[in-house]
Amino acid sequence: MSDKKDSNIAAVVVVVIIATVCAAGLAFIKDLTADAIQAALDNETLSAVAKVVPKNCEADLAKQFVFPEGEGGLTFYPAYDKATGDLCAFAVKTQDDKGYGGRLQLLAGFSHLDNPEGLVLQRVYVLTHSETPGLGSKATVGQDEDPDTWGDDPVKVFGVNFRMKQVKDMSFTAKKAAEAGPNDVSAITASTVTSRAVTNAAKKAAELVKGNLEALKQKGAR
Amino acid sequence: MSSATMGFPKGGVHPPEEKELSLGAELVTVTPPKKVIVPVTQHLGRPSAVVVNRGDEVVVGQVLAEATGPVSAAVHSPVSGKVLKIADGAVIGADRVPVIEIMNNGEDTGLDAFVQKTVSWKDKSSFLDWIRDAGVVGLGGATFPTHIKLMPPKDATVHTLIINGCECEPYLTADDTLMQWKPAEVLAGCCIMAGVLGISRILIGIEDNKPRAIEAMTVAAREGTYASFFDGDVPSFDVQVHALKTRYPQGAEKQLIDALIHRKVGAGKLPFTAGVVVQNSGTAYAAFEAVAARKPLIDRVMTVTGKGVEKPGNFLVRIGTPISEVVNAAGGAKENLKAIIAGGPMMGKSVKTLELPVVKGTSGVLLLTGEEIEEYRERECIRCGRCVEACPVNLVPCDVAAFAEFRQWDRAGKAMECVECGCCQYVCPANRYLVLYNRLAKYHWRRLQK
Amino acid sequence: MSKLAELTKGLWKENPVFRLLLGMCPTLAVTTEVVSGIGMGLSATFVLVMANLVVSSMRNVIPAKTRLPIFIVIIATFVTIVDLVMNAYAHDVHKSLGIFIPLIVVNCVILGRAEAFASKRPVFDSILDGLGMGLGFTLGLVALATVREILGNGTWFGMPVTGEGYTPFLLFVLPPGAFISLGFLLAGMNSIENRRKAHG
Amino acid sequence: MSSTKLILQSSPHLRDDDSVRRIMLTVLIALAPATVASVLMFGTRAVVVLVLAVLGCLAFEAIALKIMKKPLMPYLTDGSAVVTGILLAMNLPSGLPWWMVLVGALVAVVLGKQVYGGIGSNPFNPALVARVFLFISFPTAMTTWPVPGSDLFGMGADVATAATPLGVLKTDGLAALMSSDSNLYMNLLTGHVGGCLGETSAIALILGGLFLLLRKVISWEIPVTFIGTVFAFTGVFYLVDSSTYADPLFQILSGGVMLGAIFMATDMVTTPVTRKGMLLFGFGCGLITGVIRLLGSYPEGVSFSILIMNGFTPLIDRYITPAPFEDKGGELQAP
Repeated sequence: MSDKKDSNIAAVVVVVIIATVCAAGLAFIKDLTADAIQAALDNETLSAVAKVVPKNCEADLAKQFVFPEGEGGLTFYPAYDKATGDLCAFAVKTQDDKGYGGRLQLLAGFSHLDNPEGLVLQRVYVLTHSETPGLGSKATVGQDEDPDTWGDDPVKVFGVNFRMKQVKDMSFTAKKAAEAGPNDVSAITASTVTSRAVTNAAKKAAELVKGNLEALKQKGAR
Repeated sequence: MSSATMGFPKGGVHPPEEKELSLGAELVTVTPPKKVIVPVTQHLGRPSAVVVNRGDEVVVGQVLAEATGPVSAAVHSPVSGKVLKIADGAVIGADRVPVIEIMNNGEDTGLDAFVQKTVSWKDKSSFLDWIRDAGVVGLGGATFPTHIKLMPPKDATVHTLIINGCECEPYLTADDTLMQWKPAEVLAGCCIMAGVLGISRILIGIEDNKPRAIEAMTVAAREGTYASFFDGDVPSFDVQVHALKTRYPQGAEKQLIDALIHRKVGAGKLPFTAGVVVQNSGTAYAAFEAVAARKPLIDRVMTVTGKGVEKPGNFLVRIGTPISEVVNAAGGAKENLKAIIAGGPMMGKSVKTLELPVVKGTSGVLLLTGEEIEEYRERECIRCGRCVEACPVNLVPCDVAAFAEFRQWDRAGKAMECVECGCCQYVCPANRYLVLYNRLAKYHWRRLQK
Repeated sequence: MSKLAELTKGLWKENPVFRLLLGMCPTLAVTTEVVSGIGMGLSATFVLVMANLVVSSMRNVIPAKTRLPIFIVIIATFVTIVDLVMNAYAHDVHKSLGIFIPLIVVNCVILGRAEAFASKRPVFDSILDGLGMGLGFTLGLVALATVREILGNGTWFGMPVTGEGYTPFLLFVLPPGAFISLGFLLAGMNSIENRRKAHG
Repeated sequence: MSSTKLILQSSPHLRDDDSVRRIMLTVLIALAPATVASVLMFGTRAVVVLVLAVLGCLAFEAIALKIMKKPLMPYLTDGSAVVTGILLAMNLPSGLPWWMVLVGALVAVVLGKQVYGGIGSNPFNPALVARVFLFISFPTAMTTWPVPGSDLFGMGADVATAATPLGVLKTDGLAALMSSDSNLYMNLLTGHVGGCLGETSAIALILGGLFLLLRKVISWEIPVTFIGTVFAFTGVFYLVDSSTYADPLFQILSGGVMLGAIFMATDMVTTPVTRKGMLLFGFGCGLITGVIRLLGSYPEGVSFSILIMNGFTPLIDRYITPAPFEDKGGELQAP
């Protein structure tokens, strides 16, 4: 009886010791890698932001903010001119929940912040999506490549629709490629729903920026 | 006779009837052959015991082998002559069973003892013994001893005797012929059996493709001609002749009960549970002869037909006559003979020679040509469900076959309900050996239950 | 069994993917491209070797009653290490493997080897076993990923290998494609194995 | 007696004259009107798809049989591969590239049928397995529908394309659908709408279905419950909100309901063998189709619904068996 008890106690002791040693080791490793992980995450965001703002701009993650504040606000990443250090663009993390596979998240970059009329949509970059591979997922085609290699066919590269567009001109309606006017978005073949989701997400960001430009500029100022 | 045609509700098939081949010809009596081969056991139940010795002189009707218990039947000598030998011989469906060979002296000594007399109803209590002593068994093919079926268990209330005149197997016309030629005798046999059972209601089911038999039986029933065979205080019988839809297996016992009185007798249950006794029309005739002439079962009517025989017809044949003799009486076999089937084409057995004796259960022999039969090669089941539609006892034959094919015997218990009527296999577009699989499944299931 | 056989048995004879059918969850999930397959395979190999090493060296102290929780703690520790290190220094691979790195903890190859092998055998044998099994696992993943990446994406290691006119079979990068490819690879393995047996 | 060998076999000795081959031929005849309709609507492209699918199925069947060391006869000549080929073609858009049709044939015969052991053993409808395989692999090509009647004798890829009525309904809503075609119902009946080869003329399909019913190759249970359930399910939605949901008549005439209910969901091998089971099967197909169409993200769900119910067939067959042959309880009364 006492033997059994002893062995039980011994078992518990061994488990506790091993767990403690493991926990200590992990704590050490976590400490060791924490900075590197943060750097990697920042780097990821930075490189995504860099894609949607003009080449001469650079984001400062320390200045990111949510606007409007509270639930439902969008995250803004202000970017600054590399040479002068002035605020030159916003990258906005926006989303639409009516994609084919639900939520679709993207970064939209806006430049020419002088006045709402001159506002330019630099381009969009899809961050996360669950669209049908081969259909809706075509919204991401070419987005990791240099936009200069895209050509100008919105049917081949969906991103062309949102590249360097005057926000005031854009109608933000997705139509079939054959029916789309110059200011419309030419939908991906057989993926109207996805095209609409991307368009709506971009539209949401564009309207927010356009309507609140001064307030945003103030928040983003260094 | 009811005007609406009745039938069993579900399943069944309607193969080409081919009955006209053998119908219409006269009932020919086949001369007893020089040598008869009488299998010792010709019924379903305990084997009979031989009571003669080699070299014995026997007369017609003499007991050759006697019953060895209640579920057993005696066998009588069909000819007079000398017992040549008692040895193993081939019969339909078996290669080596005990048979008695008798050299016929051609005199038919003892036959004249069996003279038909008027039956006194006062002897009613002896009817059952006479039927048993005559070795009467079910002549439809099942060969179950008739007297057992006339002895319901104590707790059963029997109210109806059903007479099976369906003869649902294609080709066969033996019962049809008998009912056409001897309707009064058949009816008298029915009355005798009803008397034994102590009931008055007799339902006779005949498929509607036998209008002449229906007509003859209906007239005989209406005019009461059978009464002339009796004297004494004969009770009145309620005899009804029903035309049934021509659909195989209308003559299967449980389908017949279902068609006539709408009772389904479940698997493993006897007709007694539905209050009925079912007897074949040929059996009724044999019972009549057993009681009226005290004649044992030494001959029977059988059909020899098919396109492989010259003159198809029906024949009154002594038990033990080699089939070849009967075929000779029918003009002999044709050159292009492709198969010999003992019994009907749906449940009969194919045999490889004509040199086999006619037994009590031999309702017919088919000599078929390539026009009528071919060898089928089995294919994969395509799950068309036709077997399910055709099965009269609500089985899923393709499933049983699959269990058998993959040796999952423990799942194949339902096969026990199978009556091996062959409907499933008949309709199967993949030519599956469904009946064979069912038999296998039954065998293994029984083995597992032990 | 020789030391060499201890190492090589995991590659073919007892290949965890194709012969033992262990660790199916990551096998099917991460093999959409060869790079992820290798990432997952090597991570699992590292965890396998380390877990086998630790379990084997402590096999005389670990009480039988609590061995499974202890194995899990040890394995989880190494998995977390892999997860952190990978997140820090191989962020892209980490991103593409996603949830499947933490799920190495419940990969039955690892627990299976700890239980069936390392807890009964000497340290060095256990390391060889872990290494062999891990490499076999990697090999299996690479084989499956090769089929899926080429057919489903037209690339191998991210490099285009099919011509311009090729329309990739998207199905193969989707879950059903994983099952179908695995099925055919298994059939192929069994066929080769049967032929080998038949020839002696 | 003749000297030729006599046949020795177990009973029964008669067979009716139906055979697997005859059943397949009947199905082919029943498919003829729809096949002709598809050629009339889509011209040479339809012919190419049909021919490639059939030849592909035959060729891959032969290769698979060789690999599995089975005899070519009677498997190749029983017509099952031809039926699979035609049904596959019926499930493809007419503009599909030739090699995708062949891939479909390969998948149908090898992945859909032969890996399970060949005819009779496949749990899923081979043609539908191939259709879904292609649909998931090549979503763009499989959802590019040439406009019926246009460019009948062309072969190029530049034919005009249009969405199917169901596609329009899903992406653009009911109003857009109704305004897109003033003669919608007539066109659905005659087949003058975009879609797969066999998703066009409802009349041609129903004709074939009646023929199959007449020849007792199929029974009414599956088609009627399938179509009826789709009608009832979509009808309820229509009654609740007729401005969003299309009417049930449109639902049963459009897309693959007719083709699926008459030719795909009645495939003997992959559906229950009992009548009751068939009722359940048809109901399940109709329900899943309705749910996918109205509540799911795909415009059409017939193929998926049939495949899903194929998966349930063994279960249905296991639990729905014919009632045992016995009186249903109660004391037996003398009649």
